[in-house]
Amino acid sequence: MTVLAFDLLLAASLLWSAIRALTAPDPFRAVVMFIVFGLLMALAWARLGAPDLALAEAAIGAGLAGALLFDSVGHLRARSGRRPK
Amino acid sequence: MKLLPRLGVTAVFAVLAAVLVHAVLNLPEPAVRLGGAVDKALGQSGVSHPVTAVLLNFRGYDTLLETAVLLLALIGVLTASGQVPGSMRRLPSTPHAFLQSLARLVSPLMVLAAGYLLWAGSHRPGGAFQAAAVLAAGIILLYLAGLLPANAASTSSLRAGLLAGFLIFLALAAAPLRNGALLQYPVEMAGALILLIESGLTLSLALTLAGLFLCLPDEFEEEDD
Amino acid sequence: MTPGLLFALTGIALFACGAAGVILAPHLLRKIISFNVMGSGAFLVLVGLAQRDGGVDAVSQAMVLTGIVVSIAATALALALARRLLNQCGEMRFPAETPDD
Amino acid sequence: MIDIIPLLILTPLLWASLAFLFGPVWGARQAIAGITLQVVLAVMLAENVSGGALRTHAAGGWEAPLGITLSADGLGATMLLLTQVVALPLAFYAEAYFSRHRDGSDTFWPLAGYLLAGMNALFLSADVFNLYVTLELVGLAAVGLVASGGSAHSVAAALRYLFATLLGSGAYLLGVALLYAAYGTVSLAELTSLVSEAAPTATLLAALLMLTGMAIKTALFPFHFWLPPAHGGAPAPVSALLSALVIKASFYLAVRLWLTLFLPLVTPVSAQLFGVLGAAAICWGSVIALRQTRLKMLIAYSTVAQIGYLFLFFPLATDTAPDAVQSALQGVTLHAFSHGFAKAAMFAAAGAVILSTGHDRIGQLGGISAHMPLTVFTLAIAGVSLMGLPPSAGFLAKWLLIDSAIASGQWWWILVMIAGGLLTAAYVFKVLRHAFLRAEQSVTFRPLPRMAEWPAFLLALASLALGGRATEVLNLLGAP
Repeated sequence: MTVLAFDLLLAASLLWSAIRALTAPDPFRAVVMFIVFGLLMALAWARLGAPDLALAEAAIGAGLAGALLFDSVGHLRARSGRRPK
Repeated sequence: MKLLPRLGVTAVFAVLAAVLVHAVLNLPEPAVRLGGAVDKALGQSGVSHPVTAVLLNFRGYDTLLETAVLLLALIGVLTASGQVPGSMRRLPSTPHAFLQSLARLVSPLMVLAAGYLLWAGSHRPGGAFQAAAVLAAGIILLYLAGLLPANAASTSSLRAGLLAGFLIFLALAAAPLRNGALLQYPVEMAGALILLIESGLTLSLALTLAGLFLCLPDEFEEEDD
Repeated sequence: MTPGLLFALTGIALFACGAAGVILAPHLLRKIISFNVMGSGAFLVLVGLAQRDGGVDAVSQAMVLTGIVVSIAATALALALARRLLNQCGEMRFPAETPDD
Repeated sequence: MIDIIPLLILTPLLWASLAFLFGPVWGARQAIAGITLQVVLAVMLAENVSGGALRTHAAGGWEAPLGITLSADGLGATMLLLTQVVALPLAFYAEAYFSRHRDGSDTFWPLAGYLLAGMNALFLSADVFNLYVTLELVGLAAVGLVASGGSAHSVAAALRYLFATLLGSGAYLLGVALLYAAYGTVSLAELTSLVSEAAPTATLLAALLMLTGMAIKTALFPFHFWLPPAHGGAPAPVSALLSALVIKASFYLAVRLWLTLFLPLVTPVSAQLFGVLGAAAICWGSVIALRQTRLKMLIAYSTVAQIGYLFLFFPLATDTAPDAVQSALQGVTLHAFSHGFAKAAMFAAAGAVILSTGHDRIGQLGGISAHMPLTVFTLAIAGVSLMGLPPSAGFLAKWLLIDSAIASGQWWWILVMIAGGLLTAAYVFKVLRHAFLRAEQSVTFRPLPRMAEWPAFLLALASLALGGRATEVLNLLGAP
């Protein structure tokens, strides 16, 4: 029972973080929510008995993709700070 | 975008999701069960972890093409950066002292972790891709801390490093063709060959993944509008 | 309800949200995030449904591992192009369609 | 004896990697040597499968469903042959083009190599998940090639293309997930034997998702928005590769899925829908092509229109008499061939014009007939094939399609094809009319190396000459 409740909570958090990542007005917040989403995905893979995917998702899906997106937000900010549009 | 097309797209995907949920709740029992086939063939795969067996033996051909996709993405990133293949982004002017000590402390641990993941892949969760991701994170950290000078590796040896894993994989895929099928490892050598492929892939994929980050178009580099 | 089925249903919702985002979001960074959400949704459906009776399915897991690597490749390429466009046009959005001169 | 099937995939993978390692000068040589070998291999494979034989190769020695099966039949071998035969002259052309035009030359060869590897792998794969990986290989390579143009215009075009192609392969992947859930296998042969008319909703949805995904990737109207800027804005050798070959890879997959695993499910209504979209593409694409002021954009919109003819296959071959199906498959294959040759020739010719004059404004083409007669000749011959005039392969293709329409009693598609032919004639003559005008004083013509013009001419000639040798292609194709 508690396991099912945890799964339901995890599924709801996945949806919530995804929707936040898609709708947050600030790109920085969106990327943060996306990384949260990636970590929750890793948790979901662990719950599905897929530790390989949990590792890959945490390292690649959340880690590397997150780093790429963060770097790009920084790039975007530096750019718009220099030449306001 | 105007309101009406937005509503239209949203409605289409809402309907699609609803129909998908209906379909998923009414799925029949699958006619084929691959789980049994995997278990039966696992003994001849050279590894004891089923996911690794599928990834590098039963469906190793997928993995070969996937490695090409990753290389391709790096070449695409280099194209987009307008850089000569192999060159990397400029270093931050003054690397942070904290970042440097962190990198010194963490990077050996990352190498250890990558080695463990690579070794573990044959019998438990882990493997080349996870190990490469950890190693890539280490490379990026060292680079950003200024501990990995830009001219440490010449362009051509860097490119050779990027390709080595793929070329080893390609050679081992082609070698059995003389008297067998693509990627058909001899059973008694399968374990060793998979470890060889995975070791090559770990190094090359680590460089590739780090390259995807380090070769992104740089700030303030061009003004051609 | 098994975790497989539950996460497959979650995956359907994620796929739909992500695909709609790829089409509708104006900002390129957001389109890229949407694409990743869409991909994760498809991956959850693939593994979730294969494990809907509670077992563990190594084949679908290996396929998704391939899929995760392909999607980081696509993400990096998309970001590189978006940043190039930012450098050239000063914005991370598609420039308005210019009629051919 | 070494099996040919894997060699057709390993060869381009190898030379693409070496081209990345050794740079563009060596890359070009390796590519030309590699593609020459691929042409030989494709011809050998065609001989092997002619007469309706099916050749398979179990990768890793693991039979399906555990392993991935590669297979070649008439249709696959035909597409492989088209790909290699068009790629070889384009490789010579690209070497000449990039010796004059540096933008995108550094990464052209590796990207083109992975692109060809991906397409060959796609034509040979008999595993729906493996097909997803090949689709991504083709898609990302094509996007990289478009981006190599370097201008803001081509980067934006590459991004639009990227999102379209990712949406298409995402839909396809979800379809694969549903098929795997419903049947427990991703082998095309096994799925084909398992899917019946009483299939669950999941299979219908998989069909919808996978075919829609392929329609997006093939730029079928109304999903064509990404194609003109991508094909029109890329360097000319890239435009030629993409327009002549790449769109046919995803179209081939749509046909393959339609004829095998989804065959029990397809209905005349869904087939007519594809036909209507194809007809709309023919009319819309041609009309917009007529209004273009740039040569390469005109040729790109012409591709949008010509894709429409491909999709007429579905209404002509669904629930119709066997000979109508046979004619439709032959007609559409021959159309893929003639369009492949003609479109590669046209884009290469347009590139030659750009190399020589520095622009491709149709209004200022005057004088090219005097300075570049071979290129104008190329445009004219390729135009004849696109219009479908005898004795070109384009004529025979349309003849077969009309034959199929008559045999299946669907006369309305004949009207569409005739209208399309007239519109094609209009935009081809628009180009030729300007080409024969006197040169404006401001335009200067730089002399070109021979290899910048001759490959295009040979491709155009091939599209014409194929009309006489079509029976051999059709024999290879065999019965569906």
